[in-house]
Amino acid sequence: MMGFDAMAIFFWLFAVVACAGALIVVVSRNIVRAAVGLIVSLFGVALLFFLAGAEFLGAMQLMIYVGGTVVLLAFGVMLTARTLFLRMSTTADQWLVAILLALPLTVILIQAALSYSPFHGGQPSIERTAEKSSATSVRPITITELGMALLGFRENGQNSEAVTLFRGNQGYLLPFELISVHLLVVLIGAAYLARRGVPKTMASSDAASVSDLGPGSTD
Amino acid sequence: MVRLLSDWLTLTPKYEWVAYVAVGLFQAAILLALVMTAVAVATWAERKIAGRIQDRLGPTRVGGRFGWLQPVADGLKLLTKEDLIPASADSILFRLAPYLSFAPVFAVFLALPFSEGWVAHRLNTAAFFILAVLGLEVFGIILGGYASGSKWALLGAMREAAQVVSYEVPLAFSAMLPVVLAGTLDLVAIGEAQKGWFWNWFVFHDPFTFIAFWIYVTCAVAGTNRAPFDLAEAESELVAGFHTEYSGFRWSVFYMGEYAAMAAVSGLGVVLFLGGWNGPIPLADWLGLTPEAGAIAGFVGQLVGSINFVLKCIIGVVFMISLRWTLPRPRIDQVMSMCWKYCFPLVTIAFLGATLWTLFLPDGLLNWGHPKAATREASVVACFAEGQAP
Amino acid sequence: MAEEELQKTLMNSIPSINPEDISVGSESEVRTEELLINMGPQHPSTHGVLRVVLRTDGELVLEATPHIGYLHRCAEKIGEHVTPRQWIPYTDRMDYLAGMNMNLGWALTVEKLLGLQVSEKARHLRVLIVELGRIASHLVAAGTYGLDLGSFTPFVYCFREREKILNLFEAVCGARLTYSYITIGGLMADLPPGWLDQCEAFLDEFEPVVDDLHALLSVNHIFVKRTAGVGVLSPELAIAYGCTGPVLRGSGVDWDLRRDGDPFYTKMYQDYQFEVAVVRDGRYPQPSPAVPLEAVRGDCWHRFFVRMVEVVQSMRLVRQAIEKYRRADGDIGQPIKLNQKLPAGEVYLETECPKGQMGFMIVSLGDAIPWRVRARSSSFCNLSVLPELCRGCLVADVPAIVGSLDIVLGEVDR
Amino acid sequence: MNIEEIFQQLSERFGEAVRPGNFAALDPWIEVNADAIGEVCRFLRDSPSMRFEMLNCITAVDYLEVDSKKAAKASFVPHMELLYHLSSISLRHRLVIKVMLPRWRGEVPGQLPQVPTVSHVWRTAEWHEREVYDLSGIEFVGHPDMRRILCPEDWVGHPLRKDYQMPEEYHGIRAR
Amino acid sequence: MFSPISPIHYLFVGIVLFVTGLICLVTKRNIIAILIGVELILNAANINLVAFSSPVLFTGQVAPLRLDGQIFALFVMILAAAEAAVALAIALHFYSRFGTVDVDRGDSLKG
Repeated sequence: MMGFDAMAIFFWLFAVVACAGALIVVVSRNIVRAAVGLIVSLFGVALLFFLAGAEFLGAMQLMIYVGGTVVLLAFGVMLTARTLFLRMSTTADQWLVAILLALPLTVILIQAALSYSPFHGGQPSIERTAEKSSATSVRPITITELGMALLGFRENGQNSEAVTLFRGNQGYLLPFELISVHLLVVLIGAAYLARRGVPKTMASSDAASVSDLGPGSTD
Repeated sequence: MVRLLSDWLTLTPKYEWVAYVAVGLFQAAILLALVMTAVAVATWAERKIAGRIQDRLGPTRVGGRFGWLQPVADGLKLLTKEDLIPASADSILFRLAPYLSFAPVFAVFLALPFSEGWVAHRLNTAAFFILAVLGLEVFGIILGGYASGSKWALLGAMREAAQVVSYEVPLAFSAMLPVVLAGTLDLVAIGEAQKGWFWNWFVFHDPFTFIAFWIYVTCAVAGTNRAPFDLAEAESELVAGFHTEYSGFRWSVFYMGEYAAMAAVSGLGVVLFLGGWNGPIPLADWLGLTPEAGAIAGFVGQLVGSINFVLKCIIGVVFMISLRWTLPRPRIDQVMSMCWKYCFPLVTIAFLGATLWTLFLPDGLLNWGHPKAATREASVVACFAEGQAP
Repeated sequence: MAEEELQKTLMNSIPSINPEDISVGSESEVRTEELLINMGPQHPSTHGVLRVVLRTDGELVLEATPHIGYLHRCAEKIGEHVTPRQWIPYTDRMDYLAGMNMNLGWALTVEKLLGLQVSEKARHLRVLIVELGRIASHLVAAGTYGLDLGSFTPFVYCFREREKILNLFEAVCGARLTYSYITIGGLMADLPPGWLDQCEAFLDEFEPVVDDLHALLSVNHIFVKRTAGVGVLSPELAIAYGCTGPVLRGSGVDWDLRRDGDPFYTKMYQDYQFEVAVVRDGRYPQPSPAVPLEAVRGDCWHRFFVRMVEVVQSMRLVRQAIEKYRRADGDIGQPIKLNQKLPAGEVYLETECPKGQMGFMIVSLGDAIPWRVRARSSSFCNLSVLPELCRGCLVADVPAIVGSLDIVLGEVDR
Repeated sequence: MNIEEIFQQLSERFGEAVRPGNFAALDPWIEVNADAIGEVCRFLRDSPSMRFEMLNCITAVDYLEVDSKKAAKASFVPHMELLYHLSSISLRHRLVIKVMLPRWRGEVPGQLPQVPTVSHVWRTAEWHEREVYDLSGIEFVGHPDMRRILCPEDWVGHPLRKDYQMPEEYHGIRAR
Repeated sequence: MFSPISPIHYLFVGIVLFVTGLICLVTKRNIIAILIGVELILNAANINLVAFSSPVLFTGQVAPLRLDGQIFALFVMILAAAEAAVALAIALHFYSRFGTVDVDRGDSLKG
């Protein structure tokens, strides 16, 4: 068996975690187990991000996805579970459709991936890990950089030797603002949608919002 | 460290991953031992302090008249207990849940600096990472409550989800204040920024940080669902909340998770607000216990620093414990309204205030004339041009 | 699954909740599923084997149905087979937290039938003992109430003080829970020497503890938030449901049998000074902290606070009783013969017990064994108001309300 | 106001339905016809001169001498009495009302005697009447939910009746 | 092919996630499950973005999407969170209307 360098061993570890989670999602018939699978998968992806030197993104992934989104999902499951442990049945024809869709797609994707030339060969990555700290060429992307970019400053990414600041259209000020507005709208919209149709007899409104946390039924 | 090990083992570059793994495991082992000790001491302290608050003696039998070995006895009891899985439970998730809730808390200590150089892995987004990982704990609890197949557990899980998810917001906000002041997410750098006298600690930086600190304390208690915010396991309402059906070892894992989380949040709070490993007076500098002064002196300095850190953490934990044995438990709607109506607006204001303060008066309230960079942008742009985090 | 089946069977025995409208009927307009929760008979905060079936919508309680009888011994039937003095131990086991008061109620009832008059000394001793018993009972109420609201420490403080009272009782009658001390025609024994000094010592060290309890509970912000405005019981409703004792006074009704009761009972308290613990124009008998603004008349806070005030008043009574007992001469009287013939007649007498008005009735046809005895339980009536109070509250409020009613299942089920 | 005046007013209002009981007894009482008890109680609660807001207790006494040779010289004919103890908080006075009932409706053993409920007058009567039904076996007509309260739903017999026989076993548990 | 790790390895992880997500979309009938599938697909995209922006995977030369990749990934996450919130709200609404979370049941277009 051929040797791994440190990065490889960890990559394969995390990759397996991510894919295993994804598989759990597909095969599990219990919705909550699917959610757990999603957690595992997303966690693996976060680890991959860390490995790829995108620490901020990794943490973001953990916080937004695993901490936020999936908890939201679990919430939804509990709110909408008629029986305590909801089971999802999948018919054969659905599987057929899935296969028909998935197989060609997989082939195409793999084809596309392999056709990306620069990776057939490449120097042994050990000096990469050695020089990672020192070399300016693989300077890690810092939060400062990201933050400045979001504020409309951004470095010229083409030649990493001469760092110069560009102001304006190359930055992400506008998308950033758009996103934040979008988030606000979503917040209001979601609150509007999810609010209870008939107001409860509860005195205080926040109590009513708490009373929305009704768990599964008794049948 | 990896270098040393691989040289010593004379590993070929190809197989250097062995060194990586070995070192990783080594560090993990140290951390785990540390966390477990912390948990054991915390449980002992909980019983002892509770006893003192209530005119009792607390444990006195096991291991001398102070009951030092009580945690061991507890652990043995829990291990030898039969642990049951209800017939109506989803057994796989039921087994999985406790570990899911403990593991993240353990991962927190990965990025927590015990002293200037003593941190398992120095992330440049450490603060953010810790907050993120702390948020994961809730999922294990939700899962446990849901998988138990008991209605009390389900209600407990619901409360937990609602409470923790909403308290994460003000918690993260208040934790962002020191980040803004120090201009970095790297906890080590944040700690260094609070060097010197105790008025350099961020809690004393300006009134806003002071407010934010107390909000952090509140939200930390709520986030680790400790009393008075232990609604998820409110024993007088929901029989035992999300761990109603748990017993024996699995239950104890939940328990460990709770105590480890206490230690973790107080550790984070110490680094963010209370100057981390820096003592109230710059003793180490006077005695010249710096790495420049040689390896031994450096080590001693580190040691002193970590002792500082641990002491502060203990203060935090003791505070949480004494809180638990003093206060009644608020109602769930009151807890939620407290989060959204008080903590969140307050911390937002504090955030804005502190930001403005650092813009116009970056040196904090109590140390004028302390030389610092001219303005924030300049420094940011400067270090940005150098290309690494300020 | 099994638990659901169990629920089904449990529910089917209750016409007031029929299983149909729970799962199906809610579907139309309510989003969250309604949930039937079985609170008790084994539950940390039902104060015994009480079972409350909650129909909840999430955290919101739509309906609470108490189910009692788990502790039913049919003491009344037993009373038809034993002589009055032999029945005294059974009264102990009704409100087992205030056995002395139970003894007194039964003893007075039979004495009224016999037309018996106890000596002055016995009378003062009875007041002394009974008021101590009231303090002990209210201490349990306050402590467990703190426990219901999630604060453990007051509970330990209360029981520490209660222990001292139990020690005093033990010194008097040898028992710590079921005393059978106050008996028909007097008391079983006179006080041991030095007892009064111990009692005074206890009172002196107990007074500051009351302030501690006020600080930990009555005026604690969270405590007020939890109790004020929760489970409000209007005076009309309280009277209609036959609620008595602290529950009635908590609703602001100025009614205390020690002052307004049957003359045969009230003359036990004549020439004693005490105030009825009820809120008059916004304030309670002093010394006591001010009523918080959030508190509504008749809510859990008031029900709790009335007990705290009564503790202070009882201490006043005990101090007076000690003085009067010291001054009184003569003996404490002789208990009637075990198989004393009773005159024919019926007597129903209510006394002010810690939980409320405990009524005993005896029907005699002229021989030693009564034809019928009856115990009117105060907790029984106080508990019957629970469904009214719990409608539309949160799950967390149910323990708060049950605790504020301060029921003892031994008395409810008899 | 004392018992005579109360009786005066009641007899003016209800005539024959109300009969003087024993005014000299320790607890003087007034006898009321079973079918009139509802209206009488409502009047007692509402009339400004009575104002009996509170129903303290409902008691059923079973008068039956099971021992045959004692029964010969018993001082009563077998019957049941229902006692209502009322008290007025506003006017600070008390009253005892008695209702005489046959032990069985139409003297048919097993047919529980029936009385109109007063649970619409005093809510507390709801539980008291359930208890009386449970233990003494008197049915209250118009009661919102007439179930056993202390004994289990499927218990046999009414314990406080003099001729009650404790069952040998209950769900396989030896009972005596 | 196991080592050294190049972006192409990341791409393959992305492929797996994408395909599984797609299958999840097609086979599951439960709104929440479908939501989960969508999350998987979004993550697959993120993996690619990060891979192409990673300075570690590209030694010597500069990563093609040096900064842009991470920023886009960031935006994707935020949008995903928002999408999850709205979708969940819709699911709850759907549930309150139809009493089920099976998307096939709710086939009436008018609200």
